[in-house]
Amino acid sequence: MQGKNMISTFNEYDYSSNPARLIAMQALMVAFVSAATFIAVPGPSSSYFNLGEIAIYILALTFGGKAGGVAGAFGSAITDILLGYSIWAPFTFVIKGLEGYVVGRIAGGETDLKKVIIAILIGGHIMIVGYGITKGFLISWAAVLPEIIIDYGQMSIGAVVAIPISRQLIKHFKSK
Amino acid sequence: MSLIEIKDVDFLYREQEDKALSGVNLSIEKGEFISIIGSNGSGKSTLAKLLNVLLVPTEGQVFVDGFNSSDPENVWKIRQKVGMVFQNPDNQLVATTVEDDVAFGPENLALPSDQIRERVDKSLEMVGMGGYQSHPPHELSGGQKQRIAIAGIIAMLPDCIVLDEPTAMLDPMGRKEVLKTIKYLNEEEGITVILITHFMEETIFSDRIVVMNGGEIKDIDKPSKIFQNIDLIKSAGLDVPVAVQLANELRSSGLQIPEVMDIEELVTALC
Amino acid sequence: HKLDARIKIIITIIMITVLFLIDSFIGFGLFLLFVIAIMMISKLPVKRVLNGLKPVFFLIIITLFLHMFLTRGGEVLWEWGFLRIEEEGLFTGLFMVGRILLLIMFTSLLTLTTSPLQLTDGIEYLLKPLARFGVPAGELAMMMTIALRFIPTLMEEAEKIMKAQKARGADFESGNIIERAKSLVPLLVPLFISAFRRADELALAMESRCYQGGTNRTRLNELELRRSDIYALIGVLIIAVLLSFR
Amino acid sequence: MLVELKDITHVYNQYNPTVALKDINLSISEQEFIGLIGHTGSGKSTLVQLLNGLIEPTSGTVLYNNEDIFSDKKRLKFIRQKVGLVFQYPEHQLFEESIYEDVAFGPKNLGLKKEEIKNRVKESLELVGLDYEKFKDRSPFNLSGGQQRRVAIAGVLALKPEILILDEPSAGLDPNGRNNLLELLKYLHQDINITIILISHRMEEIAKLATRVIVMDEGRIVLDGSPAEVFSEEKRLRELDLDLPAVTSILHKLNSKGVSVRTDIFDVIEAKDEIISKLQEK
Repeated sequence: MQGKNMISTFNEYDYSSNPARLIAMQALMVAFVSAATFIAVPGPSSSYFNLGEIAIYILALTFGGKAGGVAGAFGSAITDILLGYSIWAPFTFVIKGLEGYVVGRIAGGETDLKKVIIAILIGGHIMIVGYGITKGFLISWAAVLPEIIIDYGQMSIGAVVAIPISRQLIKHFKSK
Repeated sequence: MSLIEIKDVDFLYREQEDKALSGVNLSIEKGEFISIIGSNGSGKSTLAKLLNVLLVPTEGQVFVDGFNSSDPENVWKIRQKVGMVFQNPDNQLVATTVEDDVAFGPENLALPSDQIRERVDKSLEMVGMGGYQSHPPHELSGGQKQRIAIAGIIAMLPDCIVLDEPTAMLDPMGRKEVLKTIKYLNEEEGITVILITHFMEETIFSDRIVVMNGGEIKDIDKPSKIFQNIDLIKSAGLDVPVAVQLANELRSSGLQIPEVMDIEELVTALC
Repeated sequence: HKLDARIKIIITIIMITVLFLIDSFIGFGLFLLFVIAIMMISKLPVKRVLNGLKPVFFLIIITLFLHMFLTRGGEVLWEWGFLRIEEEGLFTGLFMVGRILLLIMFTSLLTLTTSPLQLTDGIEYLLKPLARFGVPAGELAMMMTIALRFIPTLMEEAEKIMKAQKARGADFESGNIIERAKSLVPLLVPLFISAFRRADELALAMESRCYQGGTNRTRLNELELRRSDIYALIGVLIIAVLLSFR
Repeated sequence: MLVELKDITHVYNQYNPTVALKDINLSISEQEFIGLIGHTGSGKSTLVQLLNGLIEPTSGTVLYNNEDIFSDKKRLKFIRQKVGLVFQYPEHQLFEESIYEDVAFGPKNLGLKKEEIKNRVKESLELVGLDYEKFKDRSPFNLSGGQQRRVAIAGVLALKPEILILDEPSAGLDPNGRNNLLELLKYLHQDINITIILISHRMEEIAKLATRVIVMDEGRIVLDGSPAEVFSEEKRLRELDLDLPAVTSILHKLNSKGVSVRTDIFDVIEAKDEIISKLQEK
């Protein structure tokens, strides 16, 4: 019963019919992405990678483009602001929003592994190129290389973790 | 007409075979304190949601202050008249400060700012949380959060509050705070209270107790009568408050004991 | 500090643009004076602003070094084996670093003087004109508010779940990066389900409190433009023009 | 001694230092059923997290079978297996696709063989009263709240702990669910011989089950003794703003009004007999 509601939240209802349900659901998904981004796991070198990408992919793959886009855009941008990187927030908003939307648009609700991987490769590269260009223009092209390495890590780890989880979730909600 | 009239109501959830409610009839007067008890799955929460038009009966009608809940036109009128407090205090607070949260309802009613301010401050005072206006909710205790949730409802000036297991997730201290608040609102502010609970001791102040089992109302009576009927209570999967149990036992052993509801009354009766 | 959030957002946007138009160290110096002036007016502790620079320290160093070593031109200042620093490189490197520092200092001024909630409100008002083109500004602002409200709750929850899984022998701290990533499944799935369950319940609570969407709501604390807001905006505009066309 | 805490002090350091535990000395032997009571924030949760090494104390030692559990960090996993901890609302930690997989999570982390894992899953599910064949392939998320909680408890039992610690296991359940859970705890203690530590705000539960009651306040152990001993300290408990079991409370009140009845009774029928015999004497 619950699962049914969730799928329908993003697919059937529009803003006018049940605003509370849609807003609550999107808000909590945004909070989920943000909370996941806060959980940082120490990685190689002095950088760290966070779980934000994983969360965005999970949402996008399970619920589709709209959910992934909104959660990616708002969730990541809010976290940037809360962590004091507010300068990146507007770019993050666009980049991660687009990333979530594209991944969800291509493979939302899909269990076909090939399609899912292609979706993440495309979405992930939007993120990688997006941040590359942003940092290049904003700071200097010199800062782009380390950024790209970290971002590739984010994407691959995101895929490794998010794909099995989203498959499980899709199955769960479909069975209900 | 009573404040709330429930007439021959059946309710069936989508994709489920058994009715969650069947043949429910109940009328509640203004100013009453009603407790609803029953095990999980007995239909209590479904009944509560019908009063607030979160659900609409499959069969039968619910009237609030004369408005039929099945008519979509009446939805918002009824929701303003009947406020609802849920089990998990965390999941009903929407804003990042206490005052913004209490203001949420009045904002939805599109009241002017100064009026909202007045209502927010007054409601917080009434639940004993005056001075907490700018606190973030996640730093409060469970009992405090639940009282903020109640204030958020009071600020809409409802005739009736439905509380769906408001103390289930609280510690004894929080439970006492919330109960005290509910009693105050009923006795001093004249607000009708419908309290759903698993704690039998919380029901003894009510005017009437409704016992539910398997989607049906099994009995409606004042607490002293309800807890005499041990068979009914046991068959509904519930407990009898200890003081009442002990009084019943003493009575069946031949002691002359009047109707008692709590520890104090029992002790007085024995001395 | 007390300026309207909308004005602060606009000022920030203007000043960031200015920062990119500045092409000299003297410009940076003046800009820095401006930042310090704001810090004094709003009584911000210097330490907190500088704290905001910590996370980008690594980035700054990399930027400086790469520019120093890679940009060619001008006199050779220092040479060791294949490493060589030329005048142009040093100049560009320092210039870039200056820009990053000022950029971050200025934006952290915004976030330090404005709560995320005020920011949300400000953004909502600025987006309002877009409502005509179908942007649901009210709903988006409501959504942001709720998200902000639940972020700490979900983070607490994440900590609890982590402990509970550790009690069942889960290991989040060892193994290679892929193993570690996989060990996150028992953390992320319950966290997601918790978010989902909360949303479900919250939706009911919102509906029962008469939430019908964004259009007909009023606010407890309405944003009001005061005279000081207008003056501040005009002042900043003048400074901006002076800085960029000097 | 199964577990010993020696001179434990613990300070939370995150924002402003808060002392969570002060000078705790405690020994727990096999076969005990300990009821742990105290206000929210009295240090109960911190104490039990120390016992299985989730928190390292600021000072003092935690001994498990005379071994300092923090002496070798690699052995913490082993300690956590022996000291099973069931958090509040444990159903919120379920994550696997099937009940089998979820219960198997703990044993898998221990690196057990497939056959052994299967046996343990089966055993623990049956322990909590869920039929293995019927439930093993179902999704844990399609169960009722009470059933989910049982699965979660089974997930800890599958580690075969020697001590089982439960934080408010009956919170949020209806009276039937509560009673079933208490029966389970009684069974685990009496028939499976598991040492149990039960945190609860419901004094009735504690009085009915525990062989020893520990009361905490502001990070210290303030009372420690048999239920009869602890609940006879009526005044002290009231000072701490803690409740008494209802039966005991009635008997104390009768006593203070001049009807001298015994106060170490927690059962309604026994209380009735006591009251009647004393009233007849009068």
